[in-house]
Amino acid sequence: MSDPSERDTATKKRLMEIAKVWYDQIAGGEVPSITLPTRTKYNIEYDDESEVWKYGDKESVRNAGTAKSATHMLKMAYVIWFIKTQLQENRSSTLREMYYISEGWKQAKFGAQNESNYLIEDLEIITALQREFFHMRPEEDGASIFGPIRVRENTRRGMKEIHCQDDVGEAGYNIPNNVENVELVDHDASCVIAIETGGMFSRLQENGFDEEYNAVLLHLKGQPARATRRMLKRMNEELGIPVVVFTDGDPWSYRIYASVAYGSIKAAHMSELLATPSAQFIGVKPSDIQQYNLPADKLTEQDVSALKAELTDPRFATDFWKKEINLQLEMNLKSEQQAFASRGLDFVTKEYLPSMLSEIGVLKR
Amino acid sequence: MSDPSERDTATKKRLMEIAKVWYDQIAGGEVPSITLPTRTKYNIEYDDESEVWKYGDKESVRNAGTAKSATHMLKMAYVIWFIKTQLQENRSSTLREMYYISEGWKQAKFGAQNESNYLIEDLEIITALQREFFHMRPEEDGASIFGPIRVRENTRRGMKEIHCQDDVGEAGYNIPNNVENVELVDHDASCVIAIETGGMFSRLQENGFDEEYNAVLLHLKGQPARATRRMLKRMNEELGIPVVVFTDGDPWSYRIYASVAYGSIKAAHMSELLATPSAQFIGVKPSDIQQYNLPADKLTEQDVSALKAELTDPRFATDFWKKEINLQLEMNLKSEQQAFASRGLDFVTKEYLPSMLSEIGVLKR
Amino acid sequence: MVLADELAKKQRSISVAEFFEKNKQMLGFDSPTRGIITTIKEAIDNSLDACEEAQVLPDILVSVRRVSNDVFRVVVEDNGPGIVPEKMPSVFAKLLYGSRFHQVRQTRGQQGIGISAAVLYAQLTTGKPTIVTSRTDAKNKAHTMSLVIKTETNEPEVLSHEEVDWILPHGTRVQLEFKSNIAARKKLIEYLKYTSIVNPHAKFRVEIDDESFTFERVSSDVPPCPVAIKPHPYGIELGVLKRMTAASDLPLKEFLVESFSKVGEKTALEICSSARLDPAVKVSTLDLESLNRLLDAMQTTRIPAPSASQCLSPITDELIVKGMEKEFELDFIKARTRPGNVYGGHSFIVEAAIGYGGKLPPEGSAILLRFANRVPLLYQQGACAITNAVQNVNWKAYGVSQSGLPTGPILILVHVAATSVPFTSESKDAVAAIPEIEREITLALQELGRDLKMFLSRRDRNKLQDDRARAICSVIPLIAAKVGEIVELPVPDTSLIEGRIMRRVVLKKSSAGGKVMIHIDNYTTKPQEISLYDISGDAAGDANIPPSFVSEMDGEYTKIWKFALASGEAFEVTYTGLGGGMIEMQGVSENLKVVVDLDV
Amino acid sequence: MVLADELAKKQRSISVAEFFEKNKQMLGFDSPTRGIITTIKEAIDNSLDACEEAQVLPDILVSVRRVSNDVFRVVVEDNGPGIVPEKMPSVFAKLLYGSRFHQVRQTRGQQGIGISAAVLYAQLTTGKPTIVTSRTDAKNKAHTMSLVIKTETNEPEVLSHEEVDWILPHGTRVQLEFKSNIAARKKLIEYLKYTSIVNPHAKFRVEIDDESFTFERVSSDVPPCPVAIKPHPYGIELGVLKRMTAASDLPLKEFLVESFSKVGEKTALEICSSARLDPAVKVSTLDLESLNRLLDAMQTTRIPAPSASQCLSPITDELIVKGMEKEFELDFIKARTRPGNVYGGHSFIVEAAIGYGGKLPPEGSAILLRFANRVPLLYQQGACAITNAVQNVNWKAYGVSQSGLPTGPILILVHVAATSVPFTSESKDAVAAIPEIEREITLALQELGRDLKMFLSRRDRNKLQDDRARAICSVIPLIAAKVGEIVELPVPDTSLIEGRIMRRVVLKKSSAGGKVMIHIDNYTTKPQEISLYDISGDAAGDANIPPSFVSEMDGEYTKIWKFALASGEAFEVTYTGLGGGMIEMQGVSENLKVVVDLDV
Repeated sequence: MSDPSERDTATKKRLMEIAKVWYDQIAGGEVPSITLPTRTKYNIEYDDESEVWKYGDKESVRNAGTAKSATHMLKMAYVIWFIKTQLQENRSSTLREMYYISEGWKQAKFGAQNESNYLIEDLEIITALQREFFHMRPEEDGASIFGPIRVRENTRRGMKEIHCQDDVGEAGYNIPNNVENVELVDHDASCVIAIETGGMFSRLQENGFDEEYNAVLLHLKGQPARATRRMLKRMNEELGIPVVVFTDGDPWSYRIYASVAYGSIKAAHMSELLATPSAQFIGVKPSDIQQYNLPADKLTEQDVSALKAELTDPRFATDFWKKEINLQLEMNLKSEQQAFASRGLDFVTKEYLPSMLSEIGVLKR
Repeated sequence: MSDPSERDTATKKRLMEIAKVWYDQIAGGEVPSITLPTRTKYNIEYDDESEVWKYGDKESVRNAGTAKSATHMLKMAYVIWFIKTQLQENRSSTLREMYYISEGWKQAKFGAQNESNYLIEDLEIITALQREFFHMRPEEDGASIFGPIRVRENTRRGMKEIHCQDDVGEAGYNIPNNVENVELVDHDASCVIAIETGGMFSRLQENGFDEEYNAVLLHLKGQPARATRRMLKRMNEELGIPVVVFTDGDPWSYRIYASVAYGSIKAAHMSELLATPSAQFIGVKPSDIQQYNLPADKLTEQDVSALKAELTDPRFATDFWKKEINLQLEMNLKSEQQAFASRGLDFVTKEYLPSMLSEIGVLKR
Repeated sequence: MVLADELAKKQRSISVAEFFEKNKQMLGFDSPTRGIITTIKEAIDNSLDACEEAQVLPDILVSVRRVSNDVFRVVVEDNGPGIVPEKMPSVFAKLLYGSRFHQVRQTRGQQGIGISAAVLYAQLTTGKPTIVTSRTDAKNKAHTMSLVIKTETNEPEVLSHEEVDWILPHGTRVQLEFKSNIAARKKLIEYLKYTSIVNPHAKFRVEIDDESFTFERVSSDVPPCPVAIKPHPYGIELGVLKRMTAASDLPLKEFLVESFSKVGEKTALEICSSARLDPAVKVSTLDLESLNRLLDAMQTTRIPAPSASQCLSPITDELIVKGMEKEFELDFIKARTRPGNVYGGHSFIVEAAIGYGGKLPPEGSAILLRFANRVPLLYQQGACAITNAVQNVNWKAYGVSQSGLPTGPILILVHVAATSVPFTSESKDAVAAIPEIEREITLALQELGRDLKMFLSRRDRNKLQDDRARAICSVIPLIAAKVGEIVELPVPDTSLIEGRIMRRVVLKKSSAGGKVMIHIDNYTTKPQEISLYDISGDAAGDANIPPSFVSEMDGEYTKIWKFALASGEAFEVTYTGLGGGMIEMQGVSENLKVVVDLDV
Repeated sequence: MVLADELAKKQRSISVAEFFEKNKQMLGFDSPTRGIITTIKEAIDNSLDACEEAQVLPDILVSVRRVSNDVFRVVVEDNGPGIVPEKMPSVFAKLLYGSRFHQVRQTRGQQGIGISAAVLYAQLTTGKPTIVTSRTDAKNKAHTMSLVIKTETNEPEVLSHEEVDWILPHGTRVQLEFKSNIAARKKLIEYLKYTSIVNPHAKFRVEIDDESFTFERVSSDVPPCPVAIKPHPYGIELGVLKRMTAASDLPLKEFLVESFSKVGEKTALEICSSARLDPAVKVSTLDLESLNRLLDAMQTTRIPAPSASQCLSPITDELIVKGMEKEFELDFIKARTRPGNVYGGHSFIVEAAIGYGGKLPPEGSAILLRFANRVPLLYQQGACAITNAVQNVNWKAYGVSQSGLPTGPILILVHVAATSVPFTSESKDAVAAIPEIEREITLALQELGRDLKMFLSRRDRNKLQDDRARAICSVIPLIAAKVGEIVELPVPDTSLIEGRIMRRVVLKKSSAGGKVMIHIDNYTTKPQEISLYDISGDAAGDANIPPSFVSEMDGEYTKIWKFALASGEAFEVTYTGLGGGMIEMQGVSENLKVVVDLDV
């Protein structure tokens, strides 16, 4: 569905179907209702086919029998109506804008920002469509890409073709917030390295790692935005480029990896679109801290409880993670990516990454 | 000094001069010492000539007479030596990398990350040179630019010429972390609008504000990075494009404006390079909240004390700011940029901005 | 060594009055403020106890008047049985003199020390004697005495004594003067208010300087006077047992049956056999070794708890509720009197009550009223076992938030009645931490907590039903309208839903385009007689159904329609107007009524 | 009314023994654990007081032995003056009997109630009499009696009495048995340790079951026995004044001079004139009105404070320090005895001490030792005015962190000595909040705080100087080396700086490339005699200056060079080796010495 107008028509149809169900319920003398999967950590399951974590079978029915849930459904009706109008007029807006627009919706006015966010997520689940299809723009930008890949972006100012090494500055190509408008044209890449920190992104660039190994460097900018994860997924799926993730060595960074590889709990309904199950974690591993004697900090209380929570998270239930997390709890240490600098500025590009990438079979030199 | 090698030679010379002073002091039987301006809010002054706020006359002398300050000077000597080497080998690094490299410096090892940050700032002040000249890369990326301006960036992969409307995707051109490598080629712009939030940046883009008014849109991404401020300064100074700042209507956003227009206290020594004194604030003003009846939140305790602190900040000592801040304290309300959406998605581009820009004389239609 | 002889010369007896003169903080006279409260409390305790013994409805006057800068005159007068003249000096001017010390039953005063301590305190600070008037009978005149305590000997001294005429046929009046300050005023009123709650049969007239007010009685039944009982075997210590046996000429079995409560022949024999003692042995001949065995046997043999009903005088839950209703406005109120129980051989009963809502402060910690033997405890709340027990209840289980004490609009009353209340000190401010007592308090509060929870959840359920009605009648039509717009079809009719779900009478008022519409559906299964009140600025002159009645005042029109509506029928009136104002429907019971003002 | 007569029949006196038998918590016998501590404390108080009166160095034996499951036998034996046989029964077996109640002077026991209460408690729980042995003189035999209290009358009963031989020439031994448990052990040892700190002239031998140990005396001077003084006018209450005047046949002026301390002729006349009373009037004739005026005048006329020196027995700062040193290891210790002061007419003196560092726990709240009249206060720390005063001092001003109490390795001792210590209850656990006393405690602690601050800042200053030396001698050479590298010139010589700035003897040791170098510069203005100790694995056989002395042990070589170094001269020795080990220089005073080991 890369033709925007076709996509919009289909989306509008899906939304009107929901409204029609309610219409019929009301006309038939029934209190309108809607069924949604339960959205907690205890209701995500591994889907063998797509290899991602999705919501399981637990469902909750919401009906208009109380003032609270009736009002919730009223708000949903307004949102559907708002999106329908937006699609018809070919406009888009951010969640925050919708929140402010609801000022005029009387009883359907949102009480708080996260209420409108949650509602859009519900609609994503019900329609099985991404919010981008609703013309809802995220606030956050996507990440930057630097490497041997060419894209064609369908912008409001026409089609732009950009090579992410030759046609961009040192800061790279910015992933737009709607990745569906980007076509992946061709590439010459051996792998995509998704990097947590800007410092390491620049280090690899400065050391010419992208040229030497034909690697696409991608700066995640912390917990990756939806657009970033979708882009990684598409590069992996459409172009078949292996994806590896390179982060700091602490529990929060492992969650970054998990959200790239397995999907997040909050967006489990989007896992098929956003998760890249084949993405591999290449460090910093707790065993690296030990092996390379990296400068390290003590774990904080929050770190320890985050690590312990990960031990019970189904997404980390592998031998690799169990071993590494337990090792880290035992050492009581964490290290940043850039701690490799203590062994020299070239260590990471000359030794660590080549050996890691060979070990997992991404590099065959 | 846009020739890199020429720039590096001059920088090296400045650094060696500092070392030479200490060398001579020691050889002459004197405890080595160095003089620095005091770096607090009470020692910044308005410089009439450059129209920016800079450090005043208050100075403090640091000498090696105590273990603490002797160690500090030792660290400075190591940093100078490190930069000198870096310049000679044409390498660069981040502050964080330098912090980890200091692991091998024995007594001169940094105790904490912010110690190395502070030391680099000291060196900037002493040498009157930006850290970019030392080949020290910031961690944070610069902002994105979208609009009728053409730049030429001297990248490690050669010279790239980029038009920030035609040659980029919807996310725009990413300012690299060393703006000194960017040449501003030509433009067709009436003004630069520096915008706090991504949502508003996209709104202006979607509504075609850049095309209709030949405006360069710049997404500040919160408190602007040095590269962003330097870029604004250069667009204003070299190309003569007026700069306006468009933020949320709360005390923290006014500080964003102040750091663009007047320089920050932390980097007052760089004000001449980073501040754009002619930059004008176009909203959200407290009086806008009143005039347009914008959806608003109550001020928190932190907001109130930040506003009160601004009333005593020399950078806000103008009639305009006094009136607006006092009004805000009286109303006890704050609004976000996107609150304009409550008056329709086009209100901000069709009414608010054109009228504001005409009022301050940037638009002459 | 000469020294020992020398020292011996200095040694002498110390009178108990001297002792307490020097240690007045032990009796609650540590500060002038505190002193005045303690004095009034001791006097009222005596009055109430006496009235109870005489089975008279207490009518007590309390008067506090400033006579000079820092000197206050306190008068407490009752209509009790009075005191015979011969006993007046000792009762008021001798410490450790009284009638209740050796009895096993619930009384307010116990130690024979309270009122005499007040007399001692008065003469110490002002030098003034205490003036006592008492009359025992309408046939006799009243006697007035002016009394002081001879501190060195703890003996009363009568400074004057005369017979006088008195308006009361019987009663006692005590007047003391001492140094104090009026900082005590608030605490004093609090004390009287609380005393009146747990003594609902008593009336208090209060005069403080120029102000006077009354705490009325809400019950006209004098509580039965607790009867003294024999000690229970579990509460005896060896020293006491030794004394009792030495003074008795009975054989062991008879001694046990006669001297202790709840010991019958069978139990007595069981004790004897367990102690390996001959039931026929004269107890006065038992040696220490045998007494030790006897005590052991007495305390390990199963003996029923002493019967609380005789020796204790609980307020009863009914009267606690009355007392609390009198002094507080509450939405919920419930009291419990627990069955009698024992600690260390002393009988006790715990009573508790919980009040909720009303005019209680909606936030902050609960108000806690502590009582022991019908006397309010005003000081040292933190050190008291009652407070402790209240804090240890898991109030959250009853839907009440908690931070130490429960929080919210809650009032908790706890009364511990006992033949001997275990105070932490003789100033009687706090109950000591006896596990048995704490357990009973906890149980009482848990029972009440369950009632409170029921009340709260019923209240919530009512809210819920209202909420449901509101949802269906006001939100669903909006959903219907919006959904219609989305699917581009006419707005679906929602009355079917309302009818099916609601089974109520639903009134909807709306106004648009200068027209006001009032629509009423009777979804109930029965016909309803309805009076519809519509008060607004609209005259409704053009109403399609003219009102049964219209009146106007200051531009506000009250329009009333009266009509019957059969089950399933609807009523609808429209008129030209701007709407607003107030709408109400009468004749339909509250729980069947839904009023939806769509303009709001 | 018949009832009053009936009630009157029940009224009778209550013996003080009965009262306290029922209210034992008031005297500190509320639990079996507590009871054993209270008993030993009361016995030791009596022994110490008696020894003081007799000016004997106390030698006290405390023994606690379990005789059966829950029965303990406690013995306290002293070498005091003994008690004459006639007085023994009353002293031990009659409550409120003693020699010190009416005296105005500092004593440990005061009320004549403590040891008899222990006897009462013992006979109540075990039925056993208390056995007392006492001997007053080597010429007489000792007397042993077996005593109980007749509770109903508070009179002693002597069960047996015989003369016995005893090893001690004079002294008293008391043996009691009661039910308890050994949970008290830790608290008991704590009590004895603290008692020994504030009674440094006393020796305690302790036997607890099979363990025995001794707290030795550190002073051989018996503190002078406080002398009783007359009451001070400021401490009199009206009731007492009334009693005194009634009993006197003196004229007013003489009465004032004779009866009160610090009242001379002049002051007496001043009082009379202020009270508008004739100095010649017989005081027994004064009416209440006049007495009120007199009291007012006595308390508003300026009268010097009572002299504390006679009637009080402070420990003195010197002995407090000795006592604390004996029981704790400390880096800093200082004590202060404040001048005497008065509250409500009672003399008192505050003493305080602060200990710092040593083996005290480095973190957490300060350890607070509270004493009243040389008796440790072990319970209710939170309720005590001493605690309050300590918390109200701003310790941060003295460089000590604080959270309520000061925190860190701090020990605070406060001793309040008074003719009458205002306890919050008769169990004597806490001092009441008297502003005058709190102020004195605050002042004492502030004085000590200043000393502590001085100690801490001197310690910090030493640290600072060391720091400066270290900077110059170890960091500047590194800066020099790095700067040389940057400017690409030879490393500049730093000895000029060292010489100019330092004026010290600087030793530097470094090793590189298998060579060890030790370099010493005398930058002082005087010649120095130096012994250089170098202990390492190197034999230094090839040293350019051979050591004056070498010894070897387990492969470690101790090399000593002895030499004189004139002002401005340098010494340098090099040898082949790996360095490491330890380097030290003697003969140079600490504050002129800088040792820099560049290998570390």
